Amino acid sequence: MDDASFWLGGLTAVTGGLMAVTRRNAVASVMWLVGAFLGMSVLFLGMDAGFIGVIQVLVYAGAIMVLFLFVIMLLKLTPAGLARVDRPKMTIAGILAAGALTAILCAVAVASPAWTRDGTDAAIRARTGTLVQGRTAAVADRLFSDHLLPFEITSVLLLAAIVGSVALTKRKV
Amino acid sequence: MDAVMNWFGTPVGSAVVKVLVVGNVVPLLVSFLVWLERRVAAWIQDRTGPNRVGPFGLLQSFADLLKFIFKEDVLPGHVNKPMYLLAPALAVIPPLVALAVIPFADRMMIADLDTGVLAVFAFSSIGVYALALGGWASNSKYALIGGVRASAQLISYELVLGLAALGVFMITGSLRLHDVVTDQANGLLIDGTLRDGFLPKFFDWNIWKQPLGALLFFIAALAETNRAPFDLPEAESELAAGYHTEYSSMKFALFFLGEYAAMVAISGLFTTLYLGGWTLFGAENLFAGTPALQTAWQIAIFTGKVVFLLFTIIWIRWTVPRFRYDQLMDLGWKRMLPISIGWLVFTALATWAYAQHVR
Amino acid sequence: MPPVTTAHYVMLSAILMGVGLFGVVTRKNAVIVLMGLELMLNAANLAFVAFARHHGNLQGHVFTFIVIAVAAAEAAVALSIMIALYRLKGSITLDDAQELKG
Amino acid sequence: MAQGRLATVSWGESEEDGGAVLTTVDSLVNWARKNSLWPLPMGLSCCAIEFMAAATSRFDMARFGAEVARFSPKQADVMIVAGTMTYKMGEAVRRLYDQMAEPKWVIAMGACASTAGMFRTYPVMQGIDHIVPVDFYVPGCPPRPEMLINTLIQLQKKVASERAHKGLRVANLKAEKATA
Amino acid sequence: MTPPESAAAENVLETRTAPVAATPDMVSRGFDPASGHMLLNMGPSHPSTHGVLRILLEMDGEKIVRCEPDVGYLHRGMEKVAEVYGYNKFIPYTDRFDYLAPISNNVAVATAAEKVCGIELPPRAKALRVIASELGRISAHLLGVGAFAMDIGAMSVFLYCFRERESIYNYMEALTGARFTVSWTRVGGLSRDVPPGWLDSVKRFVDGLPKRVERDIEELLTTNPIWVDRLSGVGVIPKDVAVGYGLTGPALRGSGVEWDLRKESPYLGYEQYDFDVPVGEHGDAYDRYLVRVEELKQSCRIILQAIAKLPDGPIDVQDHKLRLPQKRSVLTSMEELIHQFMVVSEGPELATGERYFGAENPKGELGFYVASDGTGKPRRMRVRGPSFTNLSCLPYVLKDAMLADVVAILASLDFVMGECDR
Amino acid sequence: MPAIPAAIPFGALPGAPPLLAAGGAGAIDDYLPVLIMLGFGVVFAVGSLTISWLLGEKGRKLRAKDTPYECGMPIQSHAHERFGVKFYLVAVLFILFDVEIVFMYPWAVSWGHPDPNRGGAPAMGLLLAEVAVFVAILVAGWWYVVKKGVLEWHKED
Amino acid sequence: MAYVKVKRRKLTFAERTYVAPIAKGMVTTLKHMLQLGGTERVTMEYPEQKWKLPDRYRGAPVLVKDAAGREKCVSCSMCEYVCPPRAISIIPGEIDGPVEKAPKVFDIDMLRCIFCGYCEEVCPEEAIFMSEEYELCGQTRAEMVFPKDKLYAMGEKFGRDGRTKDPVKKYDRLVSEAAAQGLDLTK
Ligand code: SF4
Ligand code: SF4
Ligand code: SF4
Repeated sequence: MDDASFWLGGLTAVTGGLMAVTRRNAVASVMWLVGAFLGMSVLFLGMDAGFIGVIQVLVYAGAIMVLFLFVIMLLKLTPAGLARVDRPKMTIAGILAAGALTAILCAVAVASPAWTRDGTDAAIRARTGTLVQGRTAAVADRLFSDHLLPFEITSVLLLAAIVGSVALTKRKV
Repeated sequence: MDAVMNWFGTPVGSAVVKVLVVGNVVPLLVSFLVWLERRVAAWIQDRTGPNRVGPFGLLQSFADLLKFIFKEDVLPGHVNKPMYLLAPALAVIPPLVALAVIPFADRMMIADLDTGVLAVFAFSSIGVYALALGGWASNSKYALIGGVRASAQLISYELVLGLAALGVFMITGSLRLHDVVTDQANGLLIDGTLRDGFLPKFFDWNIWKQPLGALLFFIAALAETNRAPFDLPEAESELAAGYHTEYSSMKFALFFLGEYAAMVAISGLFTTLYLGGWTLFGAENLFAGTPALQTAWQIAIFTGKVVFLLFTIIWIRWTVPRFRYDQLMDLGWKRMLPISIGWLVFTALATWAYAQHVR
Repeated sequence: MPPVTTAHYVMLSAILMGVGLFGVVTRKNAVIVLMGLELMLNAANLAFVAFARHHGNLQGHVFTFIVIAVAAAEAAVALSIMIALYRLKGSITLDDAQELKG
Repeated sequence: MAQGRLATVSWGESEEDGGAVLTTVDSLVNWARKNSLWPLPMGLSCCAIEFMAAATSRFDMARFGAEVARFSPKQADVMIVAGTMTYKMGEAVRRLYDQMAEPKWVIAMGACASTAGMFRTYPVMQGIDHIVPVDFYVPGCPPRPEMLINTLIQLQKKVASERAHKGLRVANLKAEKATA
Repeated sequence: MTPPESAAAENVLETRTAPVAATPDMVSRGFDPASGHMLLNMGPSHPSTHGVLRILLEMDGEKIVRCEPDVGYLHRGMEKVAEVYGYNKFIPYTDRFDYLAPISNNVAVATAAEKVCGIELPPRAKALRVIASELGRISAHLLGVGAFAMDIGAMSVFLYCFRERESIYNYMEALTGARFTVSWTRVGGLSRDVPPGWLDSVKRFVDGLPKRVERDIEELLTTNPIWVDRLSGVGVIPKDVAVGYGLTGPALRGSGVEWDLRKESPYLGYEQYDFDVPVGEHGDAYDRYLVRVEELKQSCRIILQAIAKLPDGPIDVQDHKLRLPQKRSVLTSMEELIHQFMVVSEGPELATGERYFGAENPKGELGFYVASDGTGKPRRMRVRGPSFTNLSCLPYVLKDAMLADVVAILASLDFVMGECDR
Repeated sequence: MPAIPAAIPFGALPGAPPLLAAGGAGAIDDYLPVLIMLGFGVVFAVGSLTISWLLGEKGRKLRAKDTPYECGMPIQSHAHERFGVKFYLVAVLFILFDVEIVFMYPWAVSWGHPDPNRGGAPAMGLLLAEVAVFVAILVAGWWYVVKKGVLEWHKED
Repeated sequence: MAYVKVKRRKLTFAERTYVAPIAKGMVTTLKHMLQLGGTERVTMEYPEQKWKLPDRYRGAPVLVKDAAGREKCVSCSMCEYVCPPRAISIIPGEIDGPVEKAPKVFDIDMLRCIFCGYCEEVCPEEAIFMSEEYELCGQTRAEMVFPKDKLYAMGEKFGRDGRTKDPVKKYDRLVSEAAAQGLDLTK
């Protein structure tokens, strides 16, 4: 099952991502990216990270992308608008940069036996005793005991974000 | 042959069967619901309502559906075609998927997820795109205003929905909806002893432990499904038909279907969270000897509760006037949000005190 | 097909990272650039969870969770800046933003 | 001409149509269409009040499944023009008619919509059939709600006798391809 | 067989697929496309414009910056008709003014014509006219409130209102022969007296009406916070503005101006009846709603009183120059037949003179300025439609309103386009 | 001290293991039926759109059909005009609060289920303190937003 | 004088919470649903049940003949003249017999007619009446122009006892009155 989910999710995620960054129409980009995030969620599920998988949909696909959509609708970013790949030099540079990054990382991954040979389910189970299950309760317990500080800092960060965006967007503060 | 039967025995196979069953029952239920809506509206208004098509007019919705299928499928030239087509599809998929997580009988659900309610919220949050895209892609002012308003309404009340339901999980300690139901079926644990029997079991329902939470959830659910008094996205009379103004034939029907399916889904969720799901004060085990019958009976109980809720929702719709847009936002952000936070704090303190007391 | 290993996930993560980077570098529209960034963040999340699985603990999950939250905050603020910019300039191509610097 | 109830006009299911036998497909399609005639109310003036009355408790058009008034023309099936149409209004009516999806029908409700009735005056269009094809004319000023419902029943009969399957896209796919 | 009109329709279908735009050029009227404002077109076919009013809204986001009402979609040339057709033949046309209370218009136009030549009606005719026009007021206010409720989303209230209206239709039908296009009055009297038993059943209906209104309307709306919030403070028209725009009727009284023609210049013997005229305080939509509901109840009071002291006697002035003779006598007496021919073909002979008469109709002051040259046809008849004047304040009330309030404001003004455009 | 974990107020028994809760199976097995449902939904939506396209009446192309509904009038100005920034702010606030609520859910699980057997579960007191701070910050954010008048729809931003 | 300010009640807290008034409203609608307290269902199953029309009801105008089967209309054109929409068109026939000329053509365009009853009111011969017929509709305009024979047929069918079936029989009365004076009009 895990393997199928990898291929399915991976394909969706990559296709969605590629389409998202190349569409002329910004709204189409958003929808492709939503698709990519759904694929990503399948990937998480394949890694037994159920909680993260669901949160991924809830927050990324269901909230953050809505915000993007709103901004696009708000700013009249229609097809005829601004969204164009119109910097050929940058395109080439982009392809080169992205390609290089990807190639290097992939090479590292393939070359590392720790990730290939010891990265199968069986190997992990043998090594760690069990496959880790990212169930809600487990993640929650970790979060609220060991990672207390990041948790609280996040809340402060969110507060800052609220204040920041309100201050930025409201004309008469 | 055997291979096929065996495949149905596998988790995947049984899931496929359930999906097919649920996927086909839901449209049926929706068509019944549309009929119910029109009949109840008529009764409230001293009328008869549709009664010519089939017995009691029960086939009315099918006539409507078929008509939509055979109606010209207009793909107007002024719209953004891919998005325009995507929107109705997105309207109907999320509620269907959300239904997959809701248990309708003991150990009967399509997917028993440990993220349970979060998954439901996650799927239904995708529904926002249907409205926003529908309004945007239509390239029409009425649709655009309607779509933007509708999606803003939806996301605002999603918060309240999430906060209101939180209390239940603080009590239950699990997001798994199956656990939430079984938790409501044991009877009350008072001073360390488990009181069984009708009354304790009755008061074990979360609606008694979380009255305000249930109310908030119910109101937010009305808003989430665009039902009166929150039905402005499509019924606000200044916007003609709102975000689906430009949709015709089956595409419009899909919006319609999605909306009613969302009603079914959210009623199912409410039943699960607050009304004890398939349980009925012990009566759900009436046919404990015959599992098949037992399951059918429990499904009947569950469906009964859901239909009652749906009836209430319809009843409310034909009673109240509609909010204005800003009132609705005010209600969501300025009243229900703080109240639900307050209720959350109260629940936390109460359970904490209780835990101290028991210890 | 060979069984899927951690390496596969890492490679996938790298590819997604590349796609995101491509978007960030080539697109002129700030909103899309931001989307590319979100994609890159996600690629990182993927790697985190893959490593968590690889090492049999939940650190990666917790971390991802927090990253998602931070991403939300980041998106909110970044888009707010864009709105403010848009109000100032009437467009949101990145070049205009550069003019602002000077 | 003058026998029977005057309203019951018979439709040529036999001779003119060349004795066409309606197929099962036709009857299914027609069954759905005739039982779900959603109106696009063009409530222009006084007749609109009687149109509303036809939807209210006593007359209850809903019994025929025709109470779902859609103001968006794309979702409606039968345009009920109820009231006096002036030339100024004509343009809007025509545009809305054009925006309706096929199949569509038009009922001219009341004297004004049918012929302009008592308004033989300069601003009033002398009958809506100058700009839209009318399926049924309903006399009266205003027609009783029953009259409208009666017309609706007649329209149902008319719909039921139409040949539907020829108009469906499946039947025309080849032709469409050929022209394209 | 096919009349030429239908043939034309076929042609038109082929040729006129896209009608030419004939909209006002907004740019020339000061709309700046670069302002980022949105032009929203409401009407003429819109669920909440109560007929065929068209409003062009210039909006900044959700706020209305400017509003241009565009009337005339229902202009039917009524005043011209009056000049050509004469008084009696004009009466069916007045049915179509305020078609929510046709009988009140009938009464108003006949009374106006009578005022020109100073005809005094027999008391029974007067009282019957009062009963009828108050019934008309009830029916108009029921629809006004019902349509208001429907626009705000309370569909059921609308149907309850219509249920009551159906009863009024029945009485109208029994009295005049038609559900609402009654054509009941004639210059110098009425076309028919009440049928037997009519008064009793009207009395029974009117007796129970306030209670039913309380149950079906007020209980569902008046104290419902959704309703109150949507209406109070919305569409405020201060006293002086209301007077300045010449508003009349509930729209004026909602702003707190004490002005009701039935009290200020009583006609048809309104001074004999004891009734209150409700006025508002704040001038908002909620006040206008309350005023209507209260007026409705007061009308019930008037009807009860009028029925209680309804005198016997003729319903016509006994003047063969004005009224048709009795049918029976027409059939047998040649002289009467000639009278009949004269009255029909020449119209009622009125005195020469010019006179304005305004009646307090459900929507406000329905005025007729009649210039009579002594023949059966007015030389000029000018109609003052209350809806038109009431609508004139739209640019004022809609300015700076939110889009969401437009519906409430329109509904609270309760206009009828038949009367506005005439 | 009852046998049942006491902190679950009003008494909950640990539910029986649900039928489909795959014991050792990975998350993907749990979620597979959901994916199947998703597939069903997609097929359903696409199918009905296709069917209605195929079976729909063939209509004539008219120019009027390609114009949006505007009460029967020709369009006055373009639909995609600028919108009040209010809607955007609502969306921003939504995602921020949404994230906070998402944090609360795992917290509720920990709170309602401090199973001593589970090991490493934080104590209730600690949880209470944590959430107190968290909610306080949440409320502070809310208060700021309200005070700034972000949600006042009658005022332009 | 008798102007009163409308009372605007301040909403109580319970009412402010939305729940109470909505619940109250729901009770009202429930009453309607269950048909309690004078809220019975009023729907008339139209094609099967029909509304009992009052005597005065003004349906489609029809022509009647007298007891002897003679056309009463004398083509005096009063109705044609008075008809506001000019729905009636008459071509008078030749004078024939003791009664005046019967119409050769008498068409009423039902789509023009506004059922105002003016023709009935002015007809000096009581030849035209408003009938009970209201269920008319047609698919073409031409079929809705009713010729004389159809109007007479409708007069037979939809005439009502109180009005059309028993109109004042002018001709008979003239005959009898003349007979009283010793004249015989029937010759
Ligand atoms: S036919 Fe009569 S009632 Fe109907 S709109 Fe015309 S005038 Fe008004
Ligand atoms: S009823 Fe009126 S409109 Fe009809 S024919 Fe008679 S006079 Fe003319
Ligand atoms: S119907 Fe009467 S009024 Fe008309 S022409 Fe005949 S006799 Fe004269």
